[in-house]
Amino acid sequence: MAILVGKDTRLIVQGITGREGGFHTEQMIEYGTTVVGGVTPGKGGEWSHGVPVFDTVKEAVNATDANTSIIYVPARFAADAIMEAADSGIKLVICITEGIPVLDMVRVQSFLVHKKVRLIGPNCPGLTTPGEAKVGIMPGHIHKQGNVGLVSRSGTLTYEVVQALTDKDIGQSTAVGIGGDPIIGSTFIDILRLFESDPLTDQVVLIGEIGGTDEQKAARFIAEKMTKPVTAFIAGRTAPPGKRMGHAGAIIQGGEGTAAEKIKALEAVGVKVGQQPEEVADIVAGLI
Amino acid sequence: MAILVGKDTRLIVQGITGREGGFHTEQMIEYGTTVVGGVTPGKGGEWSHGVPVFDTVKEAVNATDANTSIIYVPARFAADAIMEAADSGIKLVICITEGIPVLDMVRVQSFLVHKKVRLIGPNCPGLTTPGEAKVGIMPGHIHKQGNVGLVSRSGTLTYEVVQALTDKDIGQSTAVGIGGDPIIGSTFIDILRLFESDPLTDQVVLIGEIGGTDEQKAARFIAEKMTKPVTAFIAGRTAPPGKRMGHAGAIIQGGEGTAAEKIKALEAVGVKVGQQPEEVADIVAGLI
Amino acid sequence: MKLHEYQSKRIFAEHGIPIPKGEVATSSDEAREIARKLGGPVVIKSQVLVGGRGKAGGVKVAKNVDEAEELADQILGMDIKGLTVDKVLIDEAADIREEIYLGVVIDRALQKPVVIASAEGGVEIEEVAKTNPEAIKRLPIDLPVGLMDYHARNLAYDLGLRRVFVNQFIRIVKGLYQSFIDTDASLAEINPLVIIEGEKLLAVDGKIVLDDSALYRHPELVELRDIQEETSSEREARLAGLSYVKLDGEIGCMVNGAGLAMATMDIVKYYGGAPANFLDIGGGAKSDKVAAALRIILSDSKVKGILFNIFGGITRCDEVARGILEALNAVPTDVPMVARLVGTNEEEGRQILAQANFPSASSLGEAAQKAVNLAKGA
Amino acid sequence: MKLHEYQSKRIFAEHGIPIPKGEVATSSDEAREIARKLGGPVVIKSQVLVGGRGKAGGVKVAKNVDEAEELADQILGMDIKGLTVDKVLIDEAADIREEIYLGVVIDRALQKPVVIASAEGGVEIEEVAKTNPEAIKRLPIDLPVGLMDYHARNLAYDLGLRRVFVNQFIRIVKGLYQSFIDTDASLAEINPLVIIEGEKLLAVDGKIVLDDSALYRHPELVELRDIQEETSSEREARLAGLSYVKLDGEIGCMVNGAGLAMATMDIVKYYGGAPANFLDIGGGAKSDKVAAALRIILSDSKVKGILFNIFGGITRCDEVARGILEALNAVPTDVPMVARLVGTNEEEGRQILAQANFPSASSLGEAAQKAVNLAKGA
Repeated sequence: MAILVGKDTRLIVQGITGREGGFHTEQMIEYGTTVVGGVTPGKGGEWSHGVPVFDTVKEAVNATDANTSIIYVPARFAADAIMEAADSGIKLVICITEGIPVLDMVRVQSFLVHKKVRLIGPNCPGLTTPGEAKVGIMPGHIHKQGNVGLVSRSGTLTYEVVQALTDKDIGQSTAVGIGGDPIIGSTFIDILRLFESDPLTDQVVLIGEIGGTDEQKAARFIAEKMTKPVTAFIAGRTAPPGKRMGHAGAIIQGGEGTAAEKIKALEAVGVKVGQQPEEVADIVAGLI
Repeated sequence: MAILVGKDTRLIVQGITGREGGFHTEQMIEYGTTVVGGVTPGKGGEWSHGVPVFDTVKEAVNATDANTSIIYVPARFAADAIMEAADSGIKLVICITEGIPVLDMVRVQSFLVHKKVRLIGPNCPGLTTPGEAKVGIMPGHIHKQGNVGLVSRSGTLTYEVVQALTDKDIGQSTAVGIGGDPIIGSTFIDILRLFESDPLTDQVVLIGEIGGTDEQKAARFIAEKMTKPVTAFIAGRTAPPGKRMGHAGAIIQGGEGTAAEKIKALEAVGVKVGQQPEEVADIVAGLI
Repeated sequence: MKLHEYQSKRIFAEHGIPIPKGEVATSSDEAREIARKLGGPVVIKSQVLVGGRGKAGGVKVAKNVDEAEELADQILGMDIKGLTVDKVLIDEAADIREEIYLGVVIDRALQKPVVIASAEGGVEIEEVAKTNPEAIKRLPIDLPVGLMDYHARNLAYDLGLRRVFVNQFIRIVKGLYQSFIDTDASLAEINPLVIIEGEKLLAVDGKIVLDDSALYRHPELVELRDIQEETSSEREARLAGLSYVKLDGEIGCMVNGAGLAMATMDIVKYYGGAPANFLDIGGGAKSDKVAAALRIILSDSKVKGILFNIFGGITRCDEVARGILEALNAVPTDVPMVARLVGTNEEEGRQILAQANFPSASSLGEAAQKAVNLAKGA
Repeated sequence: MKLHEYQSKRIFAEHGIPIPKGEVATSSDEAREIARKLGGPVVIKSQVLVGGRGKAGGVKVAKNVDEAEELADQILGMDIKGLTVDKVLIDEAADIREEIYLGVVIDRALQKPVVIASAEGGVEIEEVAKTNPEAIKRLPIDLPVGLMDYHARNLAYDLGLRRVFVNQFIRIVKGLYQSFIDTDASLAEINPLVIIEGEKLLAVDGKIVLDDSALYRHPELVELRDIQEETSSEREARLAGLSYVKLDGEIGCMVNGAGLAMATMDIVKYYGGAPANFLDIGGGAKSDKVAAALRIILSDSKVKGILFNIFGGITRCDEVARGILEALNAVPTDVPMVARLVGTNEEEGRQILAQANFPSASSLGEAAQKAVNLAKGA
């Protein structure tokens, strides 16, 4: 296990009997992830994909000793699901759900602030420690075990970069999608800190995009705390201000959050920024 | 200084320009308390009882280095006043105000839980460290400096007991009224803990009444943690169930909170319980 | 302030809780008309603010319109624990399968609201607490977070509710909690919440007690106050801002401060008397308040002696002394009295009473003994 | 979703914020009638969902009823940044002494709402942030605690507001915050909040932007949507569940995933092209969604080439390939295209396209280069 998920992960799936939840449970099990149960209120006692289904997370944790939960429930139930997981002894919650109202996430974050729980997401692809566990929706076959940590605000763009690395025979320790929403449970800095102290990670790739100032903060953190090399890719150089580019978090507002200022901040602290996924892989490989 | 207030107290009065606030500011200054300022929104820049008035607690703290605040504002503004004090660097807040809605106090307590502030009250007479500082509405002349700590849910009943002690030439370290509401900032246990570790307090008098189970909890605390002798008085032996006896907190509900069970719990852990204030003084004096 | 069952249930209904169809009648004619509109059997329920209405015969089932009229006639005007029934609620009778208790109160120790539920509904929760404490489930709510669906769902499963009821139960728990919050209640209770035909939950009886300190925020609830449910003494005390509770003894007590007032009652008892009341005139009372308090005490014909116990802090003893004399002018009486005034302006107070030959005492013990003796002599 | 000025101000008024008297007109006759009812000078304000209405001539003051009619006639039908004015708000003109900025937004770094205020109102807050950042005061609000009076009072004094305005200001800040919370807004803004004669505050312009993800909770706000303010492409994209932003270039892009879509645009630029749009078909898109996306791209006459970039995770490449061909059947075109499909079922997807002689590429770089070259050749 590099960071967050691995062989020790005992996963429950909130929303296991839904279309999305069911499909990805199957994919995760196939990848080798230890899925120990699922939760769907009203369906406790049934079985789904070979694991027991419970009505509440509390029951699921009591029965299965789960330590991690992944959430696929519809947006209007997601805040409740995250808080339920956090209240039931789960230590790591990954929320895949897209479209959660911002104020719901404000509420969730203020609820989590005094709890010992890490939230990844929402609106994220989850995370994969190649060869050990895939918790989320990343396609499993693109990964290769190795020593490069990945952290990204994006979904398919992450796959693109992972693929580019794997194509050049560069393996990954853990790939983490932190999500594209304005309010997320774990930021770049949270994940960079974990990679910095992870013995199985030798260098890190950071995939950012327009909107907010998390990449700039990450740059400060890299300058102050990181000894491992970081390579970056920032999407949205051509994005116009004032328009939301798909992700709720990807919007240049009040002149803040442009790709140019993020790239500048990262380069200023010695981070090399690739212009294409392939270029990122070349930098990581030491070719550039 | 015995506990909480004394020579180091730098007091501001929230509601200093009100009738109550003004009267008691005068009394407190006369007693020798260091009152450094007052707060009444809209009256900043004026002077009252020889001290400057500010519009906000923040300004008052910045200008006067106050560490303690006493609140005399009307009930509907009291929750706001307590939270403002807690948010402005005040470490000890005493709220005299009576009739604060219970849900307001629930909100206040949940706000204070992660702050380093002690609240005394509401609906309390405040506290007095004889010879040093009187912060509240207790009549100053009844006190005498000494080594008996007092903690009470009541107002005038506290004065009665203090008077009885003083009449027998028994001085007090600090007398603390914790208030008669169902939800209060500091409980018997909080104050007993302070007396237990206060070198100037040799024994403690606890004045309880019907309602709730704080006296029973205090009894457990006394058994487990107190080395100093405790004498008690419990008001309401003749109170009928289901009727609120003045204080919002003084009500026997669901068979819980009777004087008899409180006296039983206290006596069970070796606390002597007086039947009259004079008897309490006799016990403290070692006559009984 | 307590709300009537029908008032409480209307508030619940506004918060999405299913209640039986029903209306309030003040005459048997009206009751008949309501029963006719509802059709089928109905329950006639006296609306008085005391417990034990059922045992007192204040709740009856009527099979038809004639019976409804007859039973309403019986119940209206009935005396239940000293209160006259002047309103009945006519509710559609429910076919009750199971009864659940559901309530929200403030937990003093946790300092937050707590939802209490028990599968043993229909009896008082205090009774269940004694006989089967395991059956009571408690769900503390963090006020800033609020009640989330999963809280209520966990409660439903803890309670052993069958799955078909879980989603209804969640809505009802949330509605009850919201009723509690929205009205600034100190108690909001459905007892029983019943399971009826068709696998449905229904709140057949309900109760809300409001936090008096928060009434200023709810003028619409203040209007629900039923002044016919107060005795005239209680009413006068409320209007004068006095804290008054009538008791059964013969020694009237007037004290400043709630704790001291209770202690005074206890000491009266200690010296062989029985307190006629709890009465706290509060801090800083002026003479008019003292006069009102004296009138209230004297209106109780059982009172054989009166004890004034004033520890002046904010309250000034001379003010109290003048108040006593003024009140005695207005309400002459031969009930013997004794006053014990200490604290702020105690000398002036004593002099005023001494000039009027009013008996006084210096300690509380002495005063109580004197009052008890005077009452025995009276 | 953005609300019009008049809609935003009505919501503010419901939350106790003083706004000018005014009504909306869709014709100059109506405008005249409203001006007559209001009496005195009025402001005629075009209601379009873009900034800079004033500079574009869409806001005018009319001294009398005739002028109001005339100016409304001028403004109605005017084109402002591509949008046609079909509504004007006629407001009582205010005698403005000073202007204040007041807004509530979500602070992403603090993860909570923040009230932003500046004594330099009337200009965009971003402008003030550049020229005079000191003038901007920020008040972060803990959502569970809410906005307390003392927060707003501290803000008022920080802002240097004169004392006479403080209590009004507190009410307005609380009303604005509550408007923000009650509507699930991502922005609620009063700009300017003005000081008028009689030492009063008045919200003369206002703006609310709603959180689209929370619209399901607010059906009454969804009804306020002004569909005339959307282009037909935007509308079709919204209804098809696509994320679409029109840009100025010539290379249409269809991508799955927002980050990848932006990266694709960037790479098009890198290879000398210019993206015509941002378009994210989302995860697991089926062929009908692909067809809708293609129609939207083709409706832009500037488009000279189209690049499909699909990284199949949930999305299946064969589904996308079929979608492209289906759409081309329905919307025949000679705009050249190139597709790059990788990931889930990539082989099947490529085969489907190869059979239809559809150009494809294996890497994103290659695909972008091809698309740019094809567009240049076209």
